[in-house]
Amino acid sequence: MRYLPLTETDRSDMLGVIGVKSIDELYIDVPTSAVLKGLVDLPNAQGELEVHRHLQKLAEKNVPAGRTAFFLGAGAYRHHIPASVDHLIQRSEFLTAYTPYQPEIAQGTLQALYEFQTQVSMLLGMEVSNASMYDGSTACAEAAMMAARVTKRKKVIFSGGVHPHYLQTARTACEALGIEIVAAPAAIDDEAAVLKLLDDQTAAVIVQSPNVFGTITDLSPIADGVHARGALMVANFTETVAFGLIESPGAMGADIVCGEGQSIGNALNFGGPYVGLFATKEKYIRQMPGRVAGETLDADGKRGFVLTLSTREQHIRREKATSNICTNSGLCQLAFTIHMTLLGEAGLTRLAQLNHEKAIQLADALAKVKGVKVLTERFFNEIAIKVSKPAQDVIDALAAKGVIGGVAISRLDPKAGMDEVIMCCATETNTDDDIAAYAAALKKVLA
Amino acid sequence: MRYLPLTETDRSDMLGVIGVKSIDELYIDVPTSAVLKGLVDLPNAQGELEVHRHLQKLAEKNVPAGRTAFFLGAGAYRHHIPASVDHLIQRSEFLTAYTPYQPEIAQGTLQALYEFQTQVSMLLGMEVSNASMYDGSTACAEAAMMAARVTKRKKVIFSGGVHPHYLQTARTACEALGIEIVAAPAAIDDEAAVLKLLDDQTAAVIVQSPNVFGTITDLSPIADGVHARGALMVANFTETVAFGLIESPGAMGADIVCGEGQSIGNALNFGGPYVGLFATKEKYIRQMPGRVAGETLDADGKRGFVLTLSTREQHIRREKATSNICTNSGLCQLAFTIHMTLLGEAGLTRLAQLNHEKAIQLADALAKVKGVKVLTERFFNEIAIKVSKPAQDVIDALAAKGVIGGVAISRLDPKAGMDEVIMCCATETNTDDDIAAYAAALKKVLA
Amino acid sequence: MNFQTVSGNKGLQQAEGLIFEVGHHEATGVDLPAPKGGKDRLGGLKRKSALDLPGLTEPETMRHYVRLSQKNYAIDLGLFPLGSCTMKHNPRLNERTARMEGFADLHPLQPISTVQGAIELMDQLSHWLLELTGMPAVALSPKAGAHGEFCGMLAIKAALAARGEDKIRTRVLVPSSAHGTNPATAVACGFTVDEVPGTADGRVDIAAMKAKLGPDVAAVMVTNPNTCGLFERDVKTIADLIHEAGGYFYCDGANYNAIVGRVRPGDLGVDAMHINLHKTFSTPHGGGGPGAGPTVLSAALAPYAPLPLITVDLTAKSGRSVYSLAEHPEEADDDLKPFGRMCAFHGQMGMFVRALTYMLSHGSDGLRQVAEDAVLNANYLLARLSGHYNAPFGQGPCMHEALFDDTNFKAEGVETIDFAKALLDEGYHPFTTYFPLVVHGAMLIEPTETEPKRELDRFAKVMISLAERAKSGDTAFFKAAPKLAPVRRLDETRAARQPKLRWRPEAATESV
Amino acid sequence: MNFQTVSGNKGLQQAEGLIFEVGHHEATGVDLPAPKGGKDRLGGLKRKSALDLPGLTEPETMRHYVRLSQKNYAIDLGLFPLGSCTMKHNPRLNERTARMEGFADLHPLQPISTVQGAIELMDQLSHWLLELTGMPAVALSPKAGAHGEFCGMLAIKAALAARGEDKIRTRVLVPSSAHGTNPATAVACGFTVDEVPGTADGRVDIAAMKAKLGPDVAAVMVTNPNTCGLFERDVKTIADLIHEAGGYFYCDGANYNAIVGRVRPGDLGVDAMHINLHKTFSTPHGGGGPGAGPTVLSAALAPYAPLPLITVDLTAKSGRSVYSLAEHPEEADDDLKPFGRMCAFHGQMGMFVRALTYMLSHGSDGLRQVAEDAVLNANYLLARLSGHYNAPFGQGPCMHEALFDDTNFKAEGVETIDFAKALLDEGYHPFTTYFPLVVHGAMLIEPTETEPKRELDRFAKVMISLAERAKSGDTAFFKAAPKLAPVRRLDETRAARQPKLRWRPEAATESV
Ligand SMILES: Cc1ncc(COP(=O)(O)O)c(C=O)c1O
Ligand SMILES: Cc1ncc(COP(=O)(O)O)c(C=O)c1O
Repeated sequence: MRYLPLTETDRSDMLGVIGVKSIDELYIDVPTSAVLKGLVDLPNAQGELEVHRHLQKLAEKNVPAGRTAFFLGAGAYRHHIPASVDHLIQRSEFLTAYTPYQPEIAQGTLQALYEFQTQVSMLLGMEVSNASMYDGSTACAEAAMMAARVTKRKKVIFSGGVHPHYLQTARTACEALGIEIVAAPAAIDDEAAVLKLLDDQTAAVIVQSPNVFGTITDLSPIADGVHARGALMVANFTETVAFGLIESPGAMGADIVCGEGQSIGNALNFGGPYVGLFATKEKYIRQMPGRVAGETLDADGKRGFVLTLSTREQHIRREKATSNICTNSGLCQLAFTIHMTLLGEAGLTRLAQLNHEKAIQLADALAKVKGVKVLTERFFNEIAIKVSKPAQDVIDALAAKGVIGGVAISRLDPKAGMDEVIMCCATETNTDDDIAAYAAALKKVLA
Repeated sequence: MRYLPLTETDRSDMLGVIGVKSIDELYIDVPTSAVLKGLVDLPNAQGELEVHRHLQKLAEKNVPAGRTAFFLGAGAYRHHIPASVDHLIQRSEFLTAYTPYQPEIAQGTLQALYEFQTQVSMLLGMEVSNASMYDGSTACAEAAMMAARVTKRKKVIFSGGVHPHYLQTARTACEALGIEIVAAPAAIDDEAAVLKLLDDQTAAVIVQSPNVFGTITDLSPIADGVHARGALMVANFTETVAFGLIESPGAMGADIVCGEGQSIGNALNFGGPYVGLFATKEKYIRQMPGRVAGETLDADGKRGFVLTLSTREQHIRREKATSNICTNSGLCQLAFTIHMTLLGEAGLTRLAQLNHEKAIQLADALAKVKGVKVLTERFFNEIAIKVSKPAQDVIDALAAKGVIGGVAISRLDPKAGMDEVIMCCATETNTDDDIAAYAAALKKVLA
Repeated sequence: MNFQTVSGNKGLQQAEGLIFEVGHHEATGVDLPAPKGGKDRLGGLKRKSALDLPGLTEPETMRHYVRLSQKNYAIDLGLFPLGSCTMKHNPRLNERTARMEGFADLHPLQPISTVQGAIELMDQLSHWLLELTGMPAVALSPKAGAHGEFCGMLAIKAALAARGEDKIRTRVLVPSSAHGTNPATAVACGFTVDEVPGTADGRVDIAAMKAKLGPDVAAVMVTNPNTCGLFERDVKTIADLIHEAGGYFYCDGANYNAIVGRVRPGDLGVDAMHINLHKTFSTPHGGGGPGAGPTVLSAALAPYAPLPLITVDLTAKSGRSVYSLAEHPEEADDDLKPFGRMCAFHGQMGMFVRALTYMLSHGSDGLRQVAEDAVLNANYLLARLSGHYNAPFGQGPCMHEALFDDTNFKAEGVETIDFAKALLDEGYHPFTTYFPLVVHGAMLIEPTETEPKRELDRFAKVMISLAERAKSGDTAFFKAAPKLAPVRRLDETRAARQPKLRWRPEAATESV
Repeated sequence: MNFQTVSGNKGLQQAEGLIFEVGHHEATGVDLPAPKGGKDRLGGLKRKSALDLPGLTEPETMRHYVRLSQKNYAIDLGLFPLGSCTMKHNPRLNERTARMEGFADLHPLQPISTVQGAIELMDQLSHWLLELTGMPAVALSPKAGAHGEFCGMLAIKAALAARGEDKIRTRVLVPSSAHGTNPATAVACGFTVDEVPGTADGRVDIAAMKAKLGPDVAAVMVTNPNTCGLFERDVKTIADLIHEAGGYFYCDGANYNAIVGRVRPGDLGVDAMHINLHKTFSTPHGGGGPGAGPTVLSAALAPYAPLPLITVDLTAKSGRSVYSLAEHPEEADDDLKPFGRMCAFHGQMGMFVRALTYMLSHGSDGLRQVAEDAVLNANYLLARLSGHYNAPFGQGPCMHEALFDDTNFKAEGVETIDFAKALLDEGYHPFTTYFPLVVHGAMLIEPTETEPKRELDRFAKVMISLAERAKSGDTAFFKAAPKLAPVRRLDETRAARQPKLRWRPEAATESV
């Protein structure tokens, strides 16, 4: 087998050194009844060519986004990722390293982490960031739990614009801990509704901007209301690129910012792996979940980086840890860092502008189609549209025409009462032809 | 521009240090009439996304071999290359290094070269190998010229089984030097015909095995005849994998062995870049063309590798060099080395057996088709077939059916008088379905 | 050889500052068309201040990260015997298949008709996992091992709730040797943790466990093979005991590599077990992730598996199977009561592709060989090193990892960390240090099956020579290590006491 | 810090033997189905003896070559100022496009209808090259620069033959500063070489050239910008003179990077010029190739361009252009007389894809900027270093490379090679040493346009400090260099005197 270096001679030599006659003797502790006699009923080993073919066949049963006119966002975004990003993250030294437990021989990973934490902090207008969470949805759940720890309160309020999957994820996690989740009804543009749900038991209010309907919201007045009640303001997001153009959550009063970083550096990958971003204020770092890299000095007084503040973490604190997270999103975080380094402020700003312009172009093109109403007024690169037929049917009909027109809100949240609403997204990858194709196809479908 | 790091500030600072006012002053030596006023009439810079799209569009105007039932060889072979090969050759340290002129910081390249030279020598049954030529055809031309240098004679005889492109390449190169090329008529299986053309002016006889018609030949009797006349025996090949199964040219008396190494480690790439293999006897090394790596010691007595015997080369010997070659096929040679290391003797032997079995299967399947005659009797993985219609028409008709059935000999050599002969090849990449599809399509085309 | 260069480089070892020191906020490595510049629709929420994010052109970016990369150790450089982490070779075919356009360029919310191959792949992966583990159900979505634990324990909680016992059964038994994620997970699920001591031979103390059982016990979380690298001989008793007590058996499957293809957890009475695809099934660790932690569930827990659920309709008119996803409780079969959702979308698809590629490559026979070679390699090191290092739980056999400690060197004051740092100079990533916590000064060595004997022999030679050196009393040598790594020993206390978690202009230290 | 480790590694620097020492002839990293084992059709020519080729499994192979790779310097690690070599950044987009299935998985002899995009790409590349150079024809097939020279000189020979003068005109003038490939190529074409001396300011001596002209002169081969990094001011005179004398002007275009987009060789009277796609157009050097040397030809030489020729039919029924290849003389237009074939198939397609990707990325404006920044960077180094190193041809301006020599350090006995080796310790690839030959102890520095000012400043600082150190008389320091590279200074004489060009079992030395 091409991945197994021991030869039969090695094996018998080694058994000899160990002092046993057969490998079976090494499994002596396994109850005999549990030792499989034969092989598990699965196919035997195959060569690269055969395996490649198998996977290729499966892959070809899918329709890649890039082969369609593609307008789907809602938590995952199709952006162009420079070729150099994937080249770099595939370097053996990054790809096949573990979590940097031995910092002296992991300075590459650690310095990149430190750069990531700084980039994320700058981007979100926050003081500190951790070293990544699994994804945006779990970061959001962690934010809710952290707020409960910080405030010692047990209720978290979600705005009606939070991505339904995020809400569901947070609900699953929080309810196990006895944290009550109160969710405002789904609404295109009413984040401020959370203020009406606020009380003195509230640990945090979680608001998403741009929200799942694309609407961007000024968080400042909400944050003021939240802070007045002694609760934490948590800002959530799914599209990192937005912060190239809109005000940072930190500047608008957020105490914790959480969201999805996939947009930068990471392909769609059918939903994972992605990279959760998590930033907060310095005063809360001891309650922050997840790993964090910090600067220090070596024995010669030279700068170096290490994982630090590990007394928050499961491997040191065990049942008192701030989270059970261990492995996070290392390589996705590295991809983020590299792509963000390539962009820089100049590139990110321009990228964001382009996305916004494409979305305006899309909104205007769709608005002209009979049976379509654009619902989102203030947006970055996503808009909600109302169509004159059931949204899911429209999406399916569009797909048959080579247009992935977005997602029906009913798919994300069947109880939202928005069965005719579609979320669409435009990015720099959409051409004028794509937009024209969408409008034309939609016209036919709605006719 | 994303690849140009100088900022406008840098540029003006640097002009200041240099002491000129503008970049134009640095071009002062260019005749003013030759300085372009404006830009060359070509499109301006584009982003990665746009350029990627442009190339993607061109790529999609082609039919990749892997999307067809594919049976084309004749000097370039479709083998499966393990994913790790491409991963390794893309490592920055290999990809973006120059020729190892500074050996102390090029031991990676040099050790791999030394490994390559040893592998090639072992494989071909020769004493030494150089560090690669451009490709098989130019290696063959170099062999002819080297033989002329060694023997101080000016005639080289080619067998009728040498790949026509190789013959044409060697003719172009040799005639410029006044070396006469005598080519035996194209023949499926008559390498020994060269013996009739042999005389005392002959510097070398060049025989290909497996030849362009797939025929394998025992070189020993030919070599004996050649040596008896004081000429050199040159063995040429296009399919390296063959030597996993058949006797090496070195073992059959060759003085110089040249050929194409693409089969191992290198994709089809529409004909290039490939890697020329070139091996000879120790006594001829001072007449060998191209670079060569050798072992030596460093100042601490530690083993290391350097480029050596450079007194044969253009950069030292200039007009007295054995060849004008400078840049060769470094990275393709590395791919060869890595793939060969993965294979090892065990893998190569099995690969060769599989290829041979597939070719037998193909020959038998095609032989059953009415209007087809298999011409090649002793073969490795290629056979010539005679069809009942003009070969080129058959090839085109097959292509329309998704079968790339080989190449018409008339395309390689319109004057061969073999207008109904097709060269076909089978490798480990061909499935039973492919072979059945070929036979079925051929049946229809010839009906 | 120890001179100071002018550049700060040392031969091929390149010095490199932070991007904030070498980059520039006007520089960029990405060219984009100029925006048209019409009126925005941001409703006045346009950013007002600069971000100050530095950029680098592509050549500078390449150089920056290539230079950084060379300051890392990695499997591809050598043995990475980090116990409990299963740092095996990451086949490159897996990287290639994961990047196929038909997987990588697929949005999780595309119409189901356009992602049939993706769901089929998830279904195939499930099939492999279920056949290998002998379990009836699997939740694919957990994003790492700890997330899988969370999934399994939430399923247990849901099952208890269905029995009306979730308010009563709140205690979870966790052996003292458990990985930190186990107690942390139990607590994250609202349980309390009750630690079960171990025996002198490194297993769960059955008597002690028995004593702790009671009507308030929800589950036991046992790692098997355990974190001492040993198979829990009494695993069936553990299962029987917890089941008799009305609780569930959570098995931490991080060490599944030792038994894959040879022993099925389903045959041991396990109710839930996560599988780290990034360990046993070789998806790359990537310097800290991403991972994937599919969690297999027993019949008792299967109904509570979280969303989404894969459904296959084999009866479609086309004759082909039609795949779909139940993304909401109402879309699930009537007998299923999903406890919720672990994360947005459907899990770590990129890892699923790699893991399935790995499984198909090895096949049933190859996977069994994986386990056997992993165990053989570990026992070989156990045998080679036993005379030199103390093996707290005896001469074995062990499973996939060999456990030692530093008691032999108490007198000389050479501790586990010192051996670890000395190994850095020898060009090795050290073993796992100070884990499991039940062994003082633990050194947990997991070579994995992808190490040739040659590499093990060289490692053993180095380890033995270090033991001899320690014994010789050359303590200073160890305390001064590492000397040849990219940096000297780093001050972790300083980092924790004066946390500097990001670069700031004013805090900028000199570029190194 | 200079202790001997047991492993032979030094921290992250891994020792690694040859595959013949670590591998095994039964080991393999490739799994293939078992052969069926029927009767062969080899006619008795089956191999009789073992090859003894060692194999390695994939994990061992990865490790072997990753370890080796880290013993290399590369552009991605730092400045690579190797004069005449144009070691610029290699964009990774180019690697991606070259690997597109529609290019990489294409056989050169596929039916023309199935490779329309490939030929169109070659046609587009030709268009870019012709527009940029202002020339009417191009031969794409040459496989590197020297092969392009060969192509151009053969075209000249063919043109002379057509005039019936090939037997008469056998002398080629080559300046003494020329690259070794120039005289070697001339001789390979059957010409004799007559060296033209240079002037004190580093250009072709026009008077001397004039004196050498005559009815037997076939051509002059001039590099422009030349190998001293200077533009041949009198290039038009050179062209006029050779043309008047009935010969042709071959221009070595290796240094085209300095003028791309700003000056068109076609406007200078050039008859033939090769372009190293692996220099100006950034296809990676790959540790020694592959390259590509398309050769542009003047109207006088165009008819003799070698096969294959691209033909485009714009009048097809479909309205789309139809591309084809003339592969034999009879398939070429009547007015064309191809002189032959440079190689099998159609040239370095992989390089064509990369080069076109590069051109499209930069565009007309970006390519001009390339030239200007390359020249600016070189002049900046010329200015920064001029006080410290002797610039044999004065203070410039130079083109894309700055030429110095070691005359300042004669007294101290520090030579060019010593500076080169000292740079290795400083983490730099040295400049080109001892070329061009016309300058004793030449140091030819070509930074290229992809270097940021920051890197140039650091390099200048290092160079200046080395000059000062040399001046201070610390000659021993230089002679002992390198000390920090993976090996110490290697004995090249020994290698040449006792050539060991391959590993042999009996010759095996200890693994290092
Ligand atoms: C025994 C054990 N359990 C659980 C985990 C947690 O897995 P992950 O890091 O994937 O969350 C680990 C991994 O470090 C482990 O070793
Ligand atoms: C001036 C000059 N001419 C010709 C060549 C030969 O080019 P190649 O190495 O591509 O054959 C080179 C490259 O080294 C060169 O610098």
